[in-house]
Amino acid sequence: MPIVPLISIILLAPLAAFAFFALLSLTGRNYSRQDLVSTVAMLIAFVCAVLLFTNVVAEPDKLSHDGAEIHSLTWLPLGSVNFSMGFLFDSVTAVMLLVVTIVSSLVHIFSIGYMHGDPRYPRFFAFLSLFSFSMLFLVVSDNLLGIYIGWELVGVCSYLLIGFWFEEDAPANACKKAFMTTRVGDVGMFIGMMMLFTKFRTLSLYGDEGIFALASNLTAGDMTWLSVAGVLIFCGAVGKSAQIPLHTWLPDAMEGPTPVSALIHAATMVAAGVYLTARMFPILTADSSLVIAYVGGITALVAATIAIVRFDIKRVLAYSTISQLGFMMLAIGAGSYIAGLFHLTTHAFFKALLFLGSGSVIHAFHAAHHAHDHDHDHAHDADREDTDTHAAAFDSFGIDPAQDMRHMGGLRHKMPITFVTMLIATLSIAGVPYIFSGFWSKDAILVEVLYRAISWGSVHHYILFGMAALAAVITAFYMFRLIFMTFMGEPRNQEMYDGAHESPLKMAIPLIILAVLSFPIVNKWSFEKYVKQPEQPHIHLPKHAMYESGQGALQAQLGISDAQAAAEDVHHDDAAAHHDSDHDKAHNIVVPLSFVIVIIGIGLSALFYYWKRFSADAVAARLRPIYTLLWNKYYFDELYDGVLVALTVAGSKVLGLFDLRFIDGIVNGVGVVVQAGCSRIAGWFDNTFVDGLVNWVAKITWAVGGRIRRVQTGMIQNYLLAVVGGVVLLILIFRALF
Amino acid sequence: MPNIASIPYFIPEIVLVVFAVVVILFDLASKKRGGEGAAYLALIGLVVAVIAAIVIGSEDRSLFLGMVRLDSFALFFKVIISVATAATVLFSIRSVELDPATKGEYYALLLAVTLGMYLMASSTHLLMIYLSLETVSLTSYILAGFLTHSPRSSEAAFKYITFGAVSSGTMLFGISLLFGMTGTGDIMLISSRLGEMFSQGNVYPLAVLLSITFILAGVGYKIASVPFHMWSPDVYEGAPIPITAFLSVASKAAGFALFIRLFYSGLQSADASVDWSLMLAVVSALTMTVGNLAALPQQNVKRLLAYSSISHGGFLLMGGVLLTSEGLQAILIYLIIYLFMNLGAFFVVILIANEVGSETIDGYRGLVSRAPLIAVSMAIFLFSLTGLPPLAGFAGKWILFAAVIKEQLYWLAIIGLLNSVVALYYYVRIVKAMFLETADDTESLSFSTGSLVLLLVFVVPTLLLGIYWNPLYELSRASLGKLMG
Amino acid sequence: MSLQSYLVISIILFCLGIFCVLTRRNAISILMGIELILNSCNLNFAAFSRFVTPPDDISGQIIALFGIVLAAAEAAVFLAIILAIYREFSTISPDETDTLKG
Amino acid sequence: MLSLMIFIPLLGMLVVLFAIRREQEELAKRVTFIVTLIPLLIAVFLFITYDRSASGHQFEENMMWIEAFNIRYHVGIDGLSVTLVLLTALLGPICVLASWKIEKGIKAYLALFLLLETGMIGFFCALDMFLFYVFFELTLLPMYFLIGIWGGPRREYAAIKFFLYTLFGSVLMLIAMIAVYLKSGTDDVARTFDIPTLIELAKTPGHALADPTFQIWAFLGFFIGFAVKVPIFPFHTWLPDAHVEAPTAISVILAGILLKMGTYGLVRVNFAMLPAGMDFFCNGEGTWGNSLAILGFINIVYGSLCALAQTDFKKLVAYSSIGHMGFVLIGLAARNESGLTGAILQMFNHGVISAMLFLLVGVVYDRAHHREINGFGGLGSKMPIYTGITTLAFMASLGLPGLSGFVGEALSLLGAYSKFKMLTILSTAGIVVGAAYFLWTLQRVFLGELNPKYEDIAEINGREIATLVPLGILTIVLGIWPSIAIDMFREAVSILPLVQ
Repeated sequence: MPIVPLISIILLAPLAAFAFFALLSLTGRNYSRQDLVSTVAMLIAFVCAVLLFTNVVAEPDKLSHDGAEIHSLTWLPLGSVNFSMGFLFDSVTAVMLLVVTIVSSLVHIFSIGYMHGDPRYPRFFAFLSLFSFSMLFLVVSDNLLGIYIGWELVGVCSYLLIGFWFEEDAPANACKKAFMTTRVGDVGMFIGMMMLFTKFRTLSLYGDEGIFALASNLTAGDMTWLSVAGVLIFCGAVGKSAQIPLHTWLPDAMEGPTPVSALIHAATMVAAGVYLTARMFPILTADSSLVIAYVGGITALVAATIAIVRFDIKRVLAYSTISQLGFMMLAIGAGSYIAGLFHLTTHAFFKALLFLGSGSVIHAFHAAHHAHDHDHDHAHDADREDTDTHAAAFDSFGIDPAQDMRHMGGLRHKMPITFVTMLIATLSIAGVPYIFSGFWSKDAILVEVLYRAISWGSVHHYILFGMAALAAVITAFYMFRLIFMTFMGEPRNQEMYDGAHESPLKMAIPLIILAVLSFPIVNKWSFEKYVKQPEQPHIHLPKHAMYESGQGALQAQLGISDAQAAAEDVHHDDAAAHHDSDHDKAHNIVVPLSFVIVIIGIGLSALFYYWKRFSADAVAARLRPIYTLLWNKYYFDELYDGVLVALTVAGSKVLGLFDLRFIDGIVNGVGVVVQAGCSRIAGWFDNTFVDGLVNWVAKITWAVGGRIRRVQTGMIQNYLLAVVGGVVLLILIFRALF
Repeated sequence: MPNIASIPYFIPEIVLVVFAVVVILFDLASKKRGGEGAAYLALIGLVVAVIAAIVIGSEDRSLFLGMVRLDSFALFFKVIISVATAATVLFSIRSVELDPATKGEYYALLLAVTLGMYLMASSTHLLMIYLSLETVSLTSYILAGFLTHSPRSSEAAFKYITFGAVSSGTMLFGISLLFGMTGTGDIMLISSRLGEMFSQGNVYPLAVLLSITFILAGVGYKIASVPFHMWSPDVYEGAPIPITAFLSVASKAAGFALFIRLFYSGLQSADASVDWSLMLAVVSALTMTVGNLAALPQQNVKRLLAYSSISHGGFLLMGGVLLTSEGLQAILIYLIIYLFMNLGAFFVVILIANEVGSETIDGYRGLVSRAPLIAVSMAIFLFSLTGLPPLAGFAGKWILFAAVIKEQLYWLAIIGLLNSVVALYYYVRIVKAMFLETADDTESLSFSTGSLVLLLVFVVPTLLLGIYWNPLYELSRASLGKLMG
Repeated sequence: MSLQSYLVISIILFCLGIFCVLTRRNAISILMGIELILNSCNLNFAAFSRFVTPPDDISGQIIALFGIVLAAAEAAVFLAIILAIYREFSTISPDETDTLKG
Repeated sequence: MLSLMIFIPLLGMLVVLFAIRREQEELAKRVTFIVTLIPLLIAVFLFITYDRSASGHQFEENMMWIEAFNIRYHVGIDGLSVTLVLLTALLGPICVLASWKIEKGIKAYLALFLLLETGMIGFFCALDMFLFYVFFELTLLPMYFLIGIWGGPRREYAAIKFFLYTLFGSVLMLIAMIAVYLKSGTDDVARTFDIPTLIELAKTPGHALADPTFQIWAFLGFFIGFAVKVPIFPFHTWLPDAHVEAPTAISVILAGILLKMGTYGLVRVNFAMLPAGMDFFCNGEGTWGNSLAILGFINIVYGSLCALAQTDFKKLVAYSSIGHMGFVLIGLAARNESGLTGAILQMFNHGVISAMLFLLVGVVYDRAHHREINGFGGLGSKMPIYTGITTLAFMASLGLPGLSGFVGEALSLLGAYSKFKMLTILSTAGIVVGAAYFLWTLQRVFLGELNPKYEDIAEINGREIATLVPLGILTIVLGIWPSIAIDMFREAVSILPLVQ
């Protein structure tokens, strides 16, 4: 299959859909069926993506990272330095394209139902298209500059979509917060790019002149700055993937319409950070990897803990997303490219599913909630909720009932499809062994981390492994908490329960499809064969072992015999053998462990929320300090709003004054001196020099002018005195001189 | 050249004298007094004189046993002065403040002043210099005080004569010392003798210094340079506006002619011992600064222009301290340009004084709506005085500063240019009043076509000379002739 | 008598004139001061033409003569103007003719 | 060709002044509009026919003007100027459209505007230092009146402030310029004002012009002259006043063109003609080595922070201009390909974007008659198109990739980083703050509950859209394919004294 035209179509289709909208609206009109335009465009893109994937199927080995096809042309020819723009096509790209187009198409379809009746219905789809374009552009770019461009564009789309219902203050604030927070990370990324550019005079990644090729020749002396550069680039990912400490925007982003949350804030954009980090894999050094791993690990754990105490169904999912992204980062940091991307894809599907599911619940529930009044943009109201992050109260105050799990319960009877599909997704994210894709990817990560720990004997990795495992338990716990509170048990709010109904078909279908995708078939099939782990020349492990690990890990789980793996590179028998032994160790520990994890997690939440053996409130009461901490999300928002933002704004205010007074106020300084100089003309200086050097100069000169005027007394004899004085003075001076 | 033989080359001056007499007689003869006849006679006289001067030509001749010199330099100034005088006459016709009854004498006196200025431009002997200076002064005193029943005018005349008498007396004392040292009155001889004396070393620097400083007092009073400027604001304000215009241009020009003759062909060699060029540099810096600063708070436009002309005197003086022909050329060019823009500005002042009856800036408020053409031309004159391209003033400023910087007197150049920024500030005050503020009464003013035509006579050169001023340069070079060695 | 003595006298005259001009509170006295100044100059010229220039060159004395004439003319004009002043201000004290200033 | 473009507006001015009667206002506007279209057409023609592969000047016209000082009427364009000429010519008609609503003295207004355009185009075309200066000053007078007569409440103050500041700068520039002229030759060897010649002379070793000490002083003279125009901290305080008081179209010209005159001068004179001076101020060594970059940094951060503090919509945009000029400055200081390209690109882009911003402010001001940011709110629901365009302009201005603003900034920073690491990193703070104040403004004006005062505020009308669309298109096109612009001046940049 021809690559360039297909990719071009993939990009242009959604772009065209958006352009159509934009141009039309210049004339002040909208096309009411924008939804069809966008959806069709997306489906076209999807088809192309599938076609492209056949290339990978055709020649799996060729299209691995080092055989990547690159079609680029010069974008900024400056003369000696040139910036190029182009397509990079390898197996990873192919997979990403597939994931993005699938999720995006499904979300489009879902939205047709969900957003129905919204006054800005066409605009919504136009923005979705723009987003899809940006995301796809990001995925296919072959160089950092291109990635950065796509990167910022998805940011804007997220801004526009979060703030889609901008009449509300909450979305208006949320979208600004999202943009600013990610922007902070992006600046870090940009600085990283500057460092790389200054060193390599290019921003292309692959090819002989690419960054990777050049970076591989770097010596130990360069490791420090390379690590710094790596971490800086990673900053961008931290922002976009909502890693700690820049994670606070994601929960607020839930102010956007739920399909947006599903597409942007679960499946694609937030995953872009992971994608970027993965792309940067070859230039990661031991240090930068460790940083990434820790950020990932901590995020995974912290976010999970916060999720436990949320009652807003979307918030729970948001924190779970953050946590899962942490897992992915952890994997890449731990040196397993494959595990990371693998989890990315699996997560994309089941998390999208979870969001859409929650969307359908909210939809239903909301309809119930407002059974009486048929106001049009009901979906809009459906997503209302407080972002008052300071609400330390533990009651449901401020949370939209339609999203408050404490109003739900027993919905399985009313919404079977939603229930089943969401259950599947939950099982998947919880990592129920073998049957669900989530298990494979999460397991792969755990194995990798543990494997590093063993083979390097590295304490760090043992710690990280601990975090990950714990996070996994908690994940299982809060996810089932969600299921139990929502679908199981008895309805808590009878009136709303009665109003609830299963979502219409065009919303249900996407759920079903995604549910199917949450089984490991697709993911395993796509990953086991095609994605290959690039080298990390700067992490000094036995080279081949390094190379093997990712492969081996996966093969191990996919039940491919290690012999096969070894056969792939016979010339490293011993090393391979050695690494395999470590690897088996890891594997043999993790697989049973994950059984334990799942059991503990689900069991506990069942005890709490299904059989009601324990009362959550009682525990909460006993552990109140911790509970408070979790409820307030570790006070990150307070920190940022209270300190950083406040400081900046205050600072700017000060500077504003400074500009008004001081630049004018070089002025006061000089002014005072002059005043002292000619105190008798103080009258001229009485009025303070409010504004500007000019005023000041004017005042001084005027003052002097005034003096000179007064010398002009009008009495002729004074004039004559001046003459005589002048003459005498001149004579004296020049007498002295000569 | 002996006396009799000189007479043919002295025709212009003679013409002036004759016409002065004729004007008086005509005035006595004519039945209805205060007709414009006298004025037109005076004009004719001026025209004839200038034509005569031009016809006689400008190859160097020394007349009346070295009393006066006939050269391109003198011719240049004669023309300038005549133009200024002619303009003054035309202004006077349109001025309402002058008493018609006495206009006869008035024009006669104008011609007399012109005669004196002709001589100032051409005299090469200490005696002649002093005589011409006094001729001009005495007549100017009278003209300044010409407004009968106007206290301001009389006061102006009083201050003018007191100041003038003292400083010219001082100058005469300096001249006497110079005469004593060199034993001659012929400035050419003086310079050569001074040269010898310096080379032989038998000279009293103090004496030279004294005489030069005293002479400077006289010259400085004519060109109104600090500290000898103090008479001019009062006199300019008190005198009839046409006379003010006349003094600010013609009298300054004549003063510079005298200055250049005396200091360049007479005392250049003295610069070695008494660094008078430095002295003058300081004086010029002071002059423009004081002039500009004092102009800032002025409300009376006449007075404001008086101060502005003081500062322009300082500008001109910059060219005189360089001891280079570029410097002198700059002076000549600047004088031509200054002639147009300054006279133009004063003419507007006259018109406004006539129509609005106000000399203060408030009288100019909202002028653009009442008399657009006048307002625009005034703006042109003022911006040209500031020295903004593409107006003539910029050309003058440009040449001047080019000359100064060429001599690497950067400090002087910087002071001068910063002054031009200050100058902008007070010129713009008038512009602001005319364009940015609104008039109290808005009925539009009407002016005679004659006035408007006359206005254009000043506007057009102010515009054109800014765009193409090469001829000025050539002219000035030619006029300088052999003056610089 | 030597040139010096003349010069000394003329300097004294000159200074007296200046002093008079600066201090007197009466226009007439100022005029007198001016006359003193001019006369000191004339004295100079006369003296110089006697001591410095060759005997046959009398330009100095001629200048002095012109000086005297001019002094007379100046005096005439001055007095005329003083009359005008007196008419307008009914005083000839220079301190009180100060309407023009600033 | 160039002369035609330069003097057609002047001709138009005379026509408007003398051929049209006072009451025929519509006619005057139409005539002016058509007159301004002519330079645009010529500029487009030049842009197309310009030979991108040649480095020298093209379409030159060179004739003796004033022999005495060897002043020549020498005009010509190289890649650097052609883009700015195009920008000027483009903003011409747009501003006329934007001024359609002006009532008082429209005739004089248009006449002055045309005079202004002559000055601006002439300035960018002039290749003779003297001519250069004359055009530079020629823009002052009309600007003074345009601000002073048609401006806001404090117009008189703003106008005179602008006037004095600029004149102050330009007199120092005048001294430097005369000095350069005098050094360019001796009484025997003809002196010259011809900029290309001077550039050559300044390179030839041993020539008086090449003397570093002299160049440093001359550099200072010119620099202050241009710094006031740019404006560079601390010479910037005239800008907020002038912008705020000036009528919309004039703010557009101020931000779009006049600021560029400063930076253009810096490139054309300080950079090209005084390499030694340039080197002294940005070689990164010694006491002064960083000064230019530091100034750039201050402009960026200081300008952005001040903008953040503003509550007057127009003032905010004005301060943002100061910030964006900082990128130009820091890019210049880098003196390498990417830095310089970025700087020049930024000049052009900022011209377009800031023009858009001021037009947009004008739109809302015409309706609400105030510019207090906090006084709006929720306009997004009432004026979707306006909101859309504003968002576009804001995004472009805060350097969103894919829009023109980004490329210039990115290149400047990339270039600067290779020489001034720390300063550049600090400058990136400007990017964040930039995003902050624009988004904040966006929120305060367009998002949130609709302010009931503006229940029936009118959507942006066709004329206003017509003024904005061309600029918007430029913003997008140049963002996607900047080479269109870069191709123009790559050669011109390559012959500048770069330091890799």
